Amino acid sequence: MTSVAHKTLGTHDAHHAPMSFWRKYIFSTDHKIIGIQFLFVSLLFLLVGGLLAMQIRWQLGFPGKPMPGGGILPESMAAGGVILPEYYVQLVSMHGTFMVFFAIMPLLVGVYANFLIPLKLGAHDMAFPRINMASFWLALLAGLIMTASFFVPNGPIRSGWTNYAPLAARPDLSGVTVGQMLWCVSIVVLGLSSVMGSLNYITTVINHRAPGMTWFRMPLSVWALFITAILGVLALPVLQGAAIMLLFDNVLGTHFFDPVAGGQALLWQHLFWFFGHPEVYILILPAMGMVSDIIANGSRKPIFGYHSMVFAIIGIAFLGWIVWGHHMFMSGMNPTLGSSFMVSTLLIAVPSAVKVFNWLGTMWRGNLHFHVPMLNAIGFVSMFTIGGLSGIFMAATPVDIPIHDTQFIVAHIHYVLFGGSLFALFAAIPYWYPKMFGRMMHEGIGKLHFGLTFIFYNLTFFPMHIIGMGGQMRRIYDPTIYDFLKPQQPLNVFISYSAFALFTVQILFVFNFLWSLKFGKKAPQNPWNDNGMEWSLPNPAPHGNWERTPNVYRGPYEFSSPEAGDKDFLPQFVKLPTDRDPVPAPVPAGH
Amino acid sequence: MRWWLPDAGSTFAGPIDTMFLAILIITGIALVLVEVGVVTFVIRYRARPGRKAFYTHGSTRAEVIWTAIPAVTMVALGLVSNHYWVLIKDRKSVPPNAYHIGVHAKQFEWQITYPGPDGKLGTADDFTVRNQLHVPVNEPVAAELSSEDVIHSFFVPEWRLKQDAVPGMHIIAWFQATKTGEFELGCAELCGMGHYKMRARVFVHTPEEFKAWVTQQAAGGGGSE
Amino acid sequence: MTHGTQVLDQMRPPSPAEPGAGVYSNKLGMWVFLASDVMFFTALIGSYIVLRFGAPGEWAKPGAVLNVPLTAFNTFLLICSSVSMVKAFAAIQDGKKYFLRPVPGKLLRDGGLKFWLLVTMICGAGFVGVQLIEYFKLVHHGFTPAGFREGSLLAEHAAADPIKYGAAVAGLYGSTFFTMTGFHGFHVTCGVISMTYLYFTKVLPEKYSPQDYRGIEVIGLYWHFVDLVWIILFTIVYLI
Amino acid sequence: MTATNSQPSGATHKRPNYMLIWLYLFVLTVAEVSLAFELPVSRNIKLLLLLFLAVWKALLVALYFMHLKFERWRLRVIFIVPIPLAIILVSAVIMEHVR
Ligand code: HEA
Ligand code: HEA
Ligand code: CUA
Ligand SMILES: [Cu+2]
Repeated sequence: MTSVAHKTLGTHDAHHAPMSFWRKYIFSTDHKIIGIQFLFVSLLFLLVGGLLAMQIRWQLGFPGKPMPGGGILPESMAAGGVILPEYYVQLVSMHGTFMVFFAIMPLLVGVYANFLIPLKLGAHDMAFPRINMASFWLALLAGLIMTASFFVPNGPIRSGWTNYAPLAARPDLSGVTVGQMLWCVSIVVLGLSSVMGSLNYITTVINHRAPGMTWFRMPLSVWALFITAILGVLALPVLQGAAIMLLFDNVLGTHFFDPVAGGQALLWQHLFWFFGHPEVYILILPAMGMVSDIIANGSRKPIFGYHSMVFAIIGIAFLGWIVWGHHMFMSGMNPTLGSSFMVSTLLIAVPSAVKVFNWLGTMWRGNLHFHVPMLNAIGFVSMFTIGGLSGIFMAATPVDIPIHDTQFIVAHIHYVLFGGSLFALFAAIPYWYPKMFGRMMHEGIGKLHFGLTFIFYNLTFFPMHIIGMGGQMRRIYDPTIYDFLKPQQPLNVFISYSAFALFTVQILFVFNFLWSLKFGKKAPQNPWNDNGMEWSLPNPAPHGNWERTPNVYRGPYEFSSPEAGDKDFLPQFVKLPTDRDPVPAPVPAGH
Repeated sequence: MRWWLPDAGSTFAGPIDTMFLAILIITGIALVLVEVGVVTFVIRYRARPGRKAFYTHGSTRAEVIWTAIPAVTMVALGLVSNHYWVLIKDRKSVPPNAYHIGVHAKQFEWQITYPGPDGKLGTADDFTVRNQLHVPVNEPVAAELSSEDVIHSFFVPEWRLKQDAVPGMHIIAWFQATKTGEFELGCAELCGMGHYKMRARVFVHTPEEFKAWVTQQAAGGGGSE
Repeated sequence: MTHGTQVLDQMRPPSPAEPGAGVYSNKLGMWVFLASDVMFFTALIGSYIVLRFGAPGEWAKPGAVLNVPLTAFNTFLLICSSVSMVKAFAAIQDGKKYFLRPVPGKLLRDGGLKFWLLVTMICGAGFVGVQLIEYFKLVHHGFTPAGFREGSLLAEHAAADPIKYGAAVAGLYGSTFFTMTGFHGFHVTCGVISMTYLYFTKVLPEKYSPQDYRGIEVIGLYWHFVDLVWIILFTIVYLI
Repeated sequence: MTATNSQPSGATHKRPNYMLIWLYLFVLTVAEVSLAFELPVSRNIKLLLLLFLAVWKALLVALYFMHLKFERWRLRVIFIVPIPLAIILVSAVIMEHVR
């Protein structure tokens, strides 16, 4: 019966006038193409971020030794291949900036919000396709501006991805001139792009759901992306405002963050983290959403506690607004304030617990199929938990005292961002690959990539907890000058080797990704036997998605439903004899 | 090679390390629960021909349980943490009898000012030492942190003490060393390219030694370094 | 948002959907954008409040540095533009696409969309113009984003009467004043530009009707919001 | 609620007298400006009065010109949501200075 549904719903792009290559693939307003554009660009930035990380690891593992291939770097960065202190700080700063703003954020939001929201809601496209296109080009522009800062005099920022003032506000103190301005400009442009994208997603989710796609029939991925968009629309303007003030401090001689003239150093931190913490949830919520879909699919079982999963997302997003101070416990912030921030931060463990245990509940008594997305999704659950739990140490203010700004934090960062967001992406990319390119990624290589990544990832980042407890600070060029850090240098070396291995095995992914574009095996219409609306379309989905706006008959997780008969899944678009067609809502007036 | 926090060197180390251990246990339990769950399910419920998954949309009872337990633990943890937090960081907690020293941070060095024989800061007999922190053991010391240029952070791992020095702010961080000997003071907040080498040596003396040192320094002997 | 307006027309007829916000997408999108703009101004205005609250000295007395009467007039201009904008919206709702039309028995002619939108554009442009003049005057007198310029007229005044001119915090004063009013002015400029664009592409060709007045309502929302922000700014920057 | 959907927003209610609102705004502005200059009232009272007037004016614009008074709650919340966030941010940061 499903196949019948497929035939009737699938469209062949017949009535669409053939478009030129440029209109179709470059200046496209089709949400799917825009998503794919985002995919390629941000994967490239992910690669850049990774390359920067490798140099960081070289320096931390083998301080003062000339870096292989470091000769190609200009003397101002690496004298005779030996990384210079200022360049090291720039590496760290740009690594964080690229990974957060230009790799993970666009990968999760730019790619999958764009690609999935209309497909999973049964909409023809985004509410504002052109704003959507603008959003992509602005993001690319921002990325290029940020990259450019490597090639200007004095190079890119030297104040960490957090750009704490007054260091970042005073060129005479940081030694960075143009680079700092470019950072601010790039972030303002990126913010604009994100706001454009986000208001698009919000409007689409609210106004463009196909008949029958009620709020509580939306897949968790869409819920997560929707809430993420709300965070984005409200958080990024704050960063923009802050970045603009920082820019003016640098170029106009204003004094927002410069205490010498009455400005306030902590103001920057408050503004940055008021954006920053919602930002980190922007980086995890979509991952959680897509993982929920994939785990349900892999377990052939409805998601455990759908409603509480939705409310957990909302709860995390809400709490995310009142915890930013946990980054400032040691900053001299009013200690009473610290106490309240600690409590709110700890409370985030509660909705997170709901999510983690509900994922377990979903796998419980399931019929687990370990396709590559499922493997990575399971990796996500187990690794994000570690990252989240290490967050509890830092959330407890007294314990944060010794570990703040040490490698322990760095470990946390990577357990949530790599073990969380990136594993979710390694799950999502092969999962929706057929929908994007009409071909499957290679299963064997995928599994190998997962296994090796999982191992080397843990070997790389877990020891960071220990050297962090040992007291190794973040962003230091050469740990070995401290006597109390010398003994643990061997561990640093070990981490570095693991990191190089980790980077190397990513080649498997790159190869698999690129090779499958041409030679991957053709994808059947519904390769994962999934319930989502997108699988009612041929692969790749045609421009405009559906011929007729489809109807939605049930929730997204009806796996192994008794109604499904011999099959173990029951798609949202399949009409059973017992189903009645939903009534479309009347068109709002005004146009 | 140490696998734990550095050896305790101040009165803060006790409670903080205990808290650390407590959280390690709590989170450890949570972690084991999750990971064991994952592994067992992966093995037990792997797809086998002819099996069908158990069709359920969840169980409110289970969810209430795993919402309530973390909630309770976290609130409890918050209360305990807050007790020590106030003890360590709150302004009112600085012992009245504390020995006040001035710690002035600038790119990329620590300038430590001692009250001199009269025991009062801001008087004529104060003297300043570069990148050397001398304190008496078992005596509360209050470091009055200030910064010349950018944000730095006063960090002595053995004392479990970290506090940013922020330009334009006057922050007091107090502590009481419990172990004599030589330690290191590091800067824990990125403050520029020299951040990594912004390091000072820390000497914890017996009271007598310390007095001797102070008088000798005040007499102009040694000066800085 | 003019983008959105054209785009929807190209899309298939508004996709029959679940009851959403109950308003068409452009309007919803604009409201979401305004919400995000609130956060943008929160960053600027919030910083101003915090900086002023924790400032080492007293702010300059109202009117000491800034020209309040001139700005009051400017405020008046913006309020008028808001009214004319809402009149324009009312006009198109009633299908009055014309410029002016005599009403029998009344000496005032009845304004239509073309008239009221033009009035709005003129008032808006006027606001920007006045603000530019104000900026030039201020900078000329020595009030810059960095504070009072060395050896300028204001610097001398400040030296003579530090309290009245808030000499101690002149730097913060300049920073916050120019940033906040500047970005508000930028918003106004964008509004005027997009209105002009609409005026020639949609209003003069009489594309709008009581059935489709999206562009007008959406730009109107934006415009009123900008006015609203100014009302707050005028009070806290010039009068307090 | 689907029923009300069909009616054009703005046509469901009888239109407010915009010119009257304009008059309000004008008068309030005049009041504000006159308040700003030297008056025998204490600075804090003045401050409160000014803020009160400003909020009043802002509300007039939002409710009548932006038609929030006549919209559904579904739409109103969008504009209301950021306000508590703004308050949280500012009040928390201010805490730095009240000790
Ligand atoms: C994806 C990104 C992401 C995510 C999801 C998180 C999630 C959390 N983070 Fe993290 N964080 C970062 C990214 C992220 N963080 C980054 C990048 C930094 C560094 C910024 C910088 O300085 O450069 C940082 C820094 C950071 C700090 C500042 C540390 C410091 O500088 O001193 C703190 C302190 O509280 C913190 C806490 C938390 C907490 C409590 C969570 C919680 O949301 C975690 C909740 C999850 C769980 C708790 C696990 C699952 C729950 C269970 C298994 C139930 C059982 C659990 C219990 C009963 C405890 N984070
Ligand atoms: C998502 C975010 C993310 C990711 C993925 C990573 C990945 C890595 N990070 Fe990073 N890191 C941060 C976010 C991230 N980091 C942040 C925010 C900071 C703080 C910055 C600051 O202090 O200011 C930080 C800081 C940081 C430090 C601390 C520096 C210091 O404080 O002195 C270190 C040190 O080891 C480090 C190492 C690494 C390593 C070895 C990896 C490795 O995992 C990298 C492995 C390689 C890849 C993941 C790329 C593989 C490429 C592809 C898969 C692309 C495929 C391309 C195509 C198909 C075309 N990182
Ligand atoms: Cu001083 Cu880092
Ligand atoms: Cu955080």
